[in-house]
Amino acid sequence: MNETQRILLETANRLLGDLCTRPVGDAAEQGAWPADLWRRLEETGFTNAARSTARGGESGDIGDMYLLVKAAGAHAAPVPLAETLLAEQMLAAAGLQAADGPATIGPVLRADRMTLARRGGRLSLSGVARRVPWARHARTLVLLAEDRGTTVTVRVEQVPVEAQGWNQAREPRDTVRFDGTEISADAIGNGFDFDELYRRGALCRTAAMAGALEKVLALTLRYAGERVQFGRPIGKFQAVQQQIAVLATHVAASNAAANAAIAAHAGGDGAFQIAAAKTRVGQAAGVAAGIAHQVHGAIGFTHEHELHRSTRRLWAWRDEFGSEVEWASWVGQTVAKIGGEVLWPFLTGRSAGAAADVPGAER
Amino acid sequence: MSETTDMITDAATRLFSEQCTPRVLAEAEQGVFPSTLWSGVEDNGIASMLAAEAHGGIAASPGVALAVMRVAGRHAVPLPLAETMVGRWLLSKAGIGAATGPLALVVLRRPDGWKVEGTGTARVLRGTEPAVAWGKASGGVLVVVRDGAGIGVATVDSQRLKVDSRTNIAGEPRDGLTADGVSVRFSPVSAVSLEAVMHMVSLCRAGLICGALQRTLELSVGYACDRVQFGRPLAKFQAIQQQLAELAGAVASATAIANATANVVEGEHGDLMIAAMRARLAGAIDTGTAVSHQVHGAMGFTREYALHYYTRRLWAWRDEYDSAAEWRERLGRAFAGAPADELWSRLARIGVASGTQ
Amino acid sequence: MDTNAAFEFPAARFPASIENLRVEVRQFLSGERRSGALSRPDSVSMVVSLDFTRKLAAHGWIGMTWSREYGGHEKTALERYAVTEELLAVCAPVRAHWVADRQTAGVLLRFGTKAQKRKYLPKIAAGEWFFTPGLSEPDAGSDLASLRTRATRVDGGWRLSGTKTWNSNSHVAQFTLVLCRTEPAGEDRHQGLTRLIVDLASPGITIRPIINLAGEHDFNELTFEDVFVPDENLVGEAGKGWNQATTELAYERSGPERWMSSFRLLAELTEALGKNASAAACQQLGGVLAQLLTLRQMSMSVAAALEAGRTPNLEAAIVKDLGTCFEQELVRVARELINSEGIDIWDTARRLADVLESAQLWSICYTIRGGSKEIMRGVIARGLGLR
Amino acid sequence: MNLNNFTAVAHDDERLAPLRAEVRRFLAEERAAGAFTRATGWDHWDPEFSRKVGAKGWIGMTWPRRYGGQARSSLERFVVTEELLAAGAPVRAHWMADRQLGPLLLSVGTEQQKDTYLPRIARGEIFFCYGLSEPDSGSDLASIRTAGTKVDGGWAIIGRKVWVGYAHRAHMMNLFARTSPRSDEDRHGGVTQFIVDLKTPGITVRPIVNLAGEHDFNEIVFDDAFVPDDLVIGTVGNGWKQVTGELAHERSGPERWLNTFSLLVHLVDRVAQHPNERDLEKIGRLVSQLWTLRQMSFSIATLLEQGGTPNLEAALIKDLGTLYDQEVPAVARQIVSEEVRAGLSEEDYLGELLDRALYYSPSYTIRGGTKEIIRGVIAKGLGLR
Repeated sequence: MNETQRILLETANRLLGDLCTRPVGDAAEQGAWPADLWRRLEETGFTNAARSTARGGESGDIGDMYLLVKAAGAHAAPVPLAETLLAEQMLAAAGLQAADGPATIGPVLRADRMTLARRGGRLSLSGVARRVPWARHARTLVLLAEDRGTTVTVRVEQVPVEAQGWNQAREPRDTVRFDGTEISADAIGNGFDFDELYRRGALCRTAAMAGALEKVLALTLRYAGERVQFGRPIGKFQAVQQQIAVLATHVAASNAAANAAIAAHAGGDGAFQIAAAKTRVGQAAGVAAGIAHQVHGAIGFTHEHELHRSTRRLWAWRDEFGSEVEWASWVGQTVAKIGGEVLWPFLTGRSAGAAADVPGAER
Repeated sequence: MSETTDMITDAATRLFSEQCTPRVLAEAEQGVFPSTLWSGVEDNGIASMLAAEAHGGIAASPGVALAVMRVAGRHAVPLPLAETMVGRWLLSKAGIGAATGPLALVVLRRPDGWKVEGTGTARVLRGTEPAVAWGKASGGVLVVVRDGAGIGVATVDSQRLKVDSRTNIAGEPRDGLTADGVSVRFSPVSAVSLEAVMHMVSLCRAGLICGALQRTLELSVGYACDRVQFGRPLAKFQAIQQQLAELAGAVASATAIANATANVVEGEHGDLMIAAMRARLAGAIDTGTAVSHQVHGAMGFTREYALHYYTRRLWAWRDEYDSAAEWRERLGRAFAGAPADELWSRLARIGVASGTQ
Repeated sequence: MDTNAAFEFPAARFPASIENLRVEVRQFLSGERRSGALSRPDSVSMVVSLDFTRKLAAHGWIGMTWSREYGGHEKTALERYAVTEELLAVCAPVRAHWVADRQTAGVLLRFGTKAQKRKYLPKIAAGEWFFTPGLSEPDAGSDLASLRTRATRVDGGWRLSGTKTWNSNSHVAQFTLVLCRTEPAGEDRHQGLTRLIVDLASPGITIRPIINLAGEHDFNELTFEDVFVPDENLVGEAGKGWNQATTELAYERSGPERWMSSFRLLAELTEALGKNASAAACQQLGGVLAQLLTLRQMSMSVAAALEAGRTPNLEAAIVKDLGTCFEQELVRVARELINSEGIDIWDTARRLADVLESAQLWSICYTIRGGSKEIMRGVIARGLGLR
Repeated sequence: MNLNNFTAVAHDDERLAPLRAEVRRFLAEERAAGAFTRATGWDHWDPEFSRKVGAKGWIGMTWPRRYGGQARSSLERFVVTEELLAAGAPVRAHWMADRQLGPLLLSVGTEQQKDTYLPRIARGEIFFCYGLSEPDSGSDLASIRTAGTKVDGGWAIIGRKVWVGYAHRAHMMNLFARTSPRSDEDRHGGVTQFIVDLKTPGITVRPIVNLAGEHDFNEIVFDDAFVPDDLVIGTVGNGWKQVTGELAHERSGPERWLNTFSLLVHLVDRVAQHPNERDLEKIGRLVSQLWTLRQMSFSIATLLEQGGTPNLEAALIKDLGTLYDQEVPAVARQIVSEEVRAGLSEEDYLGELLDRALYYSPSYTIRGGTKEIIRGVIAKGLGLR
């Protein structure tokens, strides 16, 4: 982290800490839009963090962007910050006009496909995208659609939410449906393919989970220091200490994996690192949430205590943009392709993931 | 426990605790067959206990066999006990008695491996079996093969086989045996399926496993109480206590499922209980070996201290007579796709023995 | 060292007649399912249904083992065990009478006065009166003896003040069986604790709902401000309430609820996997089933020991530890299988998704409530002679 | 407490890349020449190979040139170490002296000690073992009882050491002995470190065969063995404090997560030849963990290079790394069934590597600080103790 990033993180933590209060979180879970929180994020420019100077932003530094996503994860911010930043990445890649206000992206499930039909000069969009994050609150929806065998990026201003749903953290995950909706030609461009969107989505969730894991550890340490049983804070019991130590190892590993994936992505590739990081952090999420709840005891099982804001997000996010099962398979296929003997050079190479860089000649 | 069980388990306990000395165990790993110990096994009627009285046995119930095998497992008895017991049970079912001496057991179920060629009583054995427990050390290898609707058995003298001596991770003989057209005398066995043989040998092995697991617990608790670190016995450290509690739970669960399975192994859903038992035993072995070694520290990592006799056997046994994964798959396959509302009634009928206590 | 006895778990044998009882219960339950009385097919939470409770009572399935004198049905512990399994398998809405039937009645039968037994037990068995536990406090969870709720002697009874938490179903229960301090803690903190039956309609009681992680209202916090409790509501001897509480906890440790709470998840998962599930999926499913079948054998073995008049506390602690850890593992395996088998839970297997979510949320509290995992392992360690 | 010191390590810089390439070339040639195979393992004692590594300047490579070192950075050493370990090269002979004794002498040794030992260690000519554990002292190292009594011109040693790896092949021992009684105020005081020539009269070496049936441990009995004054390392009574400073190196190094790498290599090949979704996923999980561990380990090496003392981070890596090394054989077992094994060719080391990993796996979470001790260190770092 450089000095600018340190300041950025401090600002983000202060702002999010002030604004992501329990009432705001509760209201969001009941379906309210946290307008004040979003407005403040816009004012500080956080929602524009993915926008380059050429597109009216300030830096568009990829590292900054994921730092913010991680901070939002740590504070369980109930807003589509990651989705809005992803949407801008897609729009920029497709050369489409930037969006104002909260935005989201789709499709997010491998099975869902949107198609663009051309009849005469008219373009029309059809298809169903399920589990679209925050669709009901998004002013802009950036979609990938199939257009005569290629994938195009489509910018949609009216988001047709067919059904509202939720993830385990009660963040909106909605179904959007298009039945031949007319699309204007200047809302279409060539940008991401689905894998690229999916991978970047996975990186967003990885970063957010790393943030949430840090929060879970902090809460657990605080509780273990405060809660007294048998005349001592429970943190003094060896059985509790050993569990929290394990929790800490997973938090540390998640940070390392997320940091490395973000750095690799910022450096221009990172396909392998993102897959490995989503796998590793997904593994950590389950273990960490289990330990945190075990240490918190009954209080952690209440809605009143804030632990669940982070643990439920971990449970939800580990499944979004590919579970650790799915990404682990991808990693396995990748290394199986290169073979065992080249595994080490591959892992230590300039850009793990680019097989061309593997110095297999030195076998 | 009934009187017979008491008598035979007492005899086994006496025999094994006197004769299964560290020296005998160490020598067995060097390939020395413990003949004195074997005579004791014969003299006490252990090897024949499953056979009918007419064939020198006592037609012991599976529960009694389990109890005796637990004693054997607790002493890491370096003999083909499960194999011989099940072999003689089969020979007895075939209406033929068995000669004394240890038996190896090969249950033919796979396309590769040995083939029994021909029809009638005179048949020919051909092929290679890769890892036969005590293949060379046993006097005879009992081959069990599907035959028409039933099964048949044939005993082949191990002298007539080409032996590739090997051992498993516990240092027990697991020999590759090649039969180059060996003629054998074939006998049909009625009312026993090939699966039932696997079930019975699994149950006997389960006894060995439960006994060995119990011993890892005893050794670990004993060590934790004796070993002083930071001015206190290890046993007083909460981190150690919690791990030993987990070990105890694993041992208890293994014993519970084995006990229950012995009651129903010959019943309608015996196959599923055996599968559940084998799966659970493997889980208990994973926990049991990991925790006992962790508690023992470096001490457990030596050949001088006895723990390894048990943990290495446990590692080997969890995947012999079909791997734990195969047994898990069988159990899962029996239920996969069951309608949600029917699963309970289908599960609930498995493994419940009726009758009074 | 002799660890044999406690870890033996001899196989239980059930009288054949129990199968008939199971069939009877199943017939009743499928009727209820058809009529829609078994609500919430998408959740593993145990909910309150006064109507269902009354129907169970009419069948004689509450207070099954008590003597007829107190409204019971003089059935065996094994019969009660079988009925409990059947109810849990369908996640029946038994919350209302659960605590009274399982815990409170056991304490009253053993320590209560004749008058108390006559007054409360028939009403419990009839599915009319319910109890909420009255044990835990905000600052006394695993360390129950550190509780602060206190009762002082007054003319004709006691004045009770303090706060009790994690009280399930207090919003429908009429009573609680409070554990409180009546004498200052001396050398032995377990002395001076007393159990009182408290009528929740008494003046001075406030009930505050606690919303749980699953967003449901199951727990409540009860605050007592100078609540008068008449002498006749003292259970057993004043100052000797600790033993009663530990007995009560032992009753609740080894039952099938320790490994069947998420049975619905297993059932939905098994169905969703389908007959053509991959070999690897069958292996994982088989692993889970093997654990369940083993736990069931252990639980039945404990039930048989109870029937034979023994109190297998150590065995019960083992079952609770293994069972609750199993239920957490089940959730993990279910999630992995859904992902690796590519089951589309957002569409075709929607109910599985909901049950999974519910089981995920609930499973975390299984290793906490009724004695945490660490406390259970402490009990087992003591049984091994380590403490 | 900050668990985010694990900054990303993208790749080798221009200083490290050529070195790494050189090590790989060397290892490829050595393997081609039959010096070792994938099944050999870094825990194997091979003086000849150690001399070759010494000749390349890869023993004591961070030490000053005047003591036979190469004055290279600790990151360069990290690169060499991970390459050697990943290849399964037999480096055990020079391991202890290179990792522990050398740095210790550099920091507290006398000029004479440095002149005498460091160049010979760096050339791979003299090998050390470590005399720390005792029959009644495992995790609780301050409780050692082996005693050094002051005599004319030196010290008389009486006592017993156990779990001394390769004492039967090493020339010298770094011995920890109590030179003044243990006191409650200063539990870690009163222990002195010595250099002991194992040929000294009064020393008996008794083999201890390990679980795998191999002889690497020994029990050493000191029966009035004489050690001259000039072989005291550092300050008398300060032995324990002298050693604790190095723990971060020892706990975060690649030896904590590369024990099973050769097994993983063969496992990947096996799965590549017989691919199925589940096995690929299992491999993927392992590789993701390994990649994360290496990120952590490398970034801590960077911190160490900058002069930090990341003890908490190192403990985190040891705990995660050793658990990973235990998981590899556990997963391999699921993929390599008995049937698969029966069909393996003679040249395929998979079965042999699996057996070894399985045998050694209990030791990973015991040696170098048990899992419980390491988690205690972490808990302390988190402020719980």
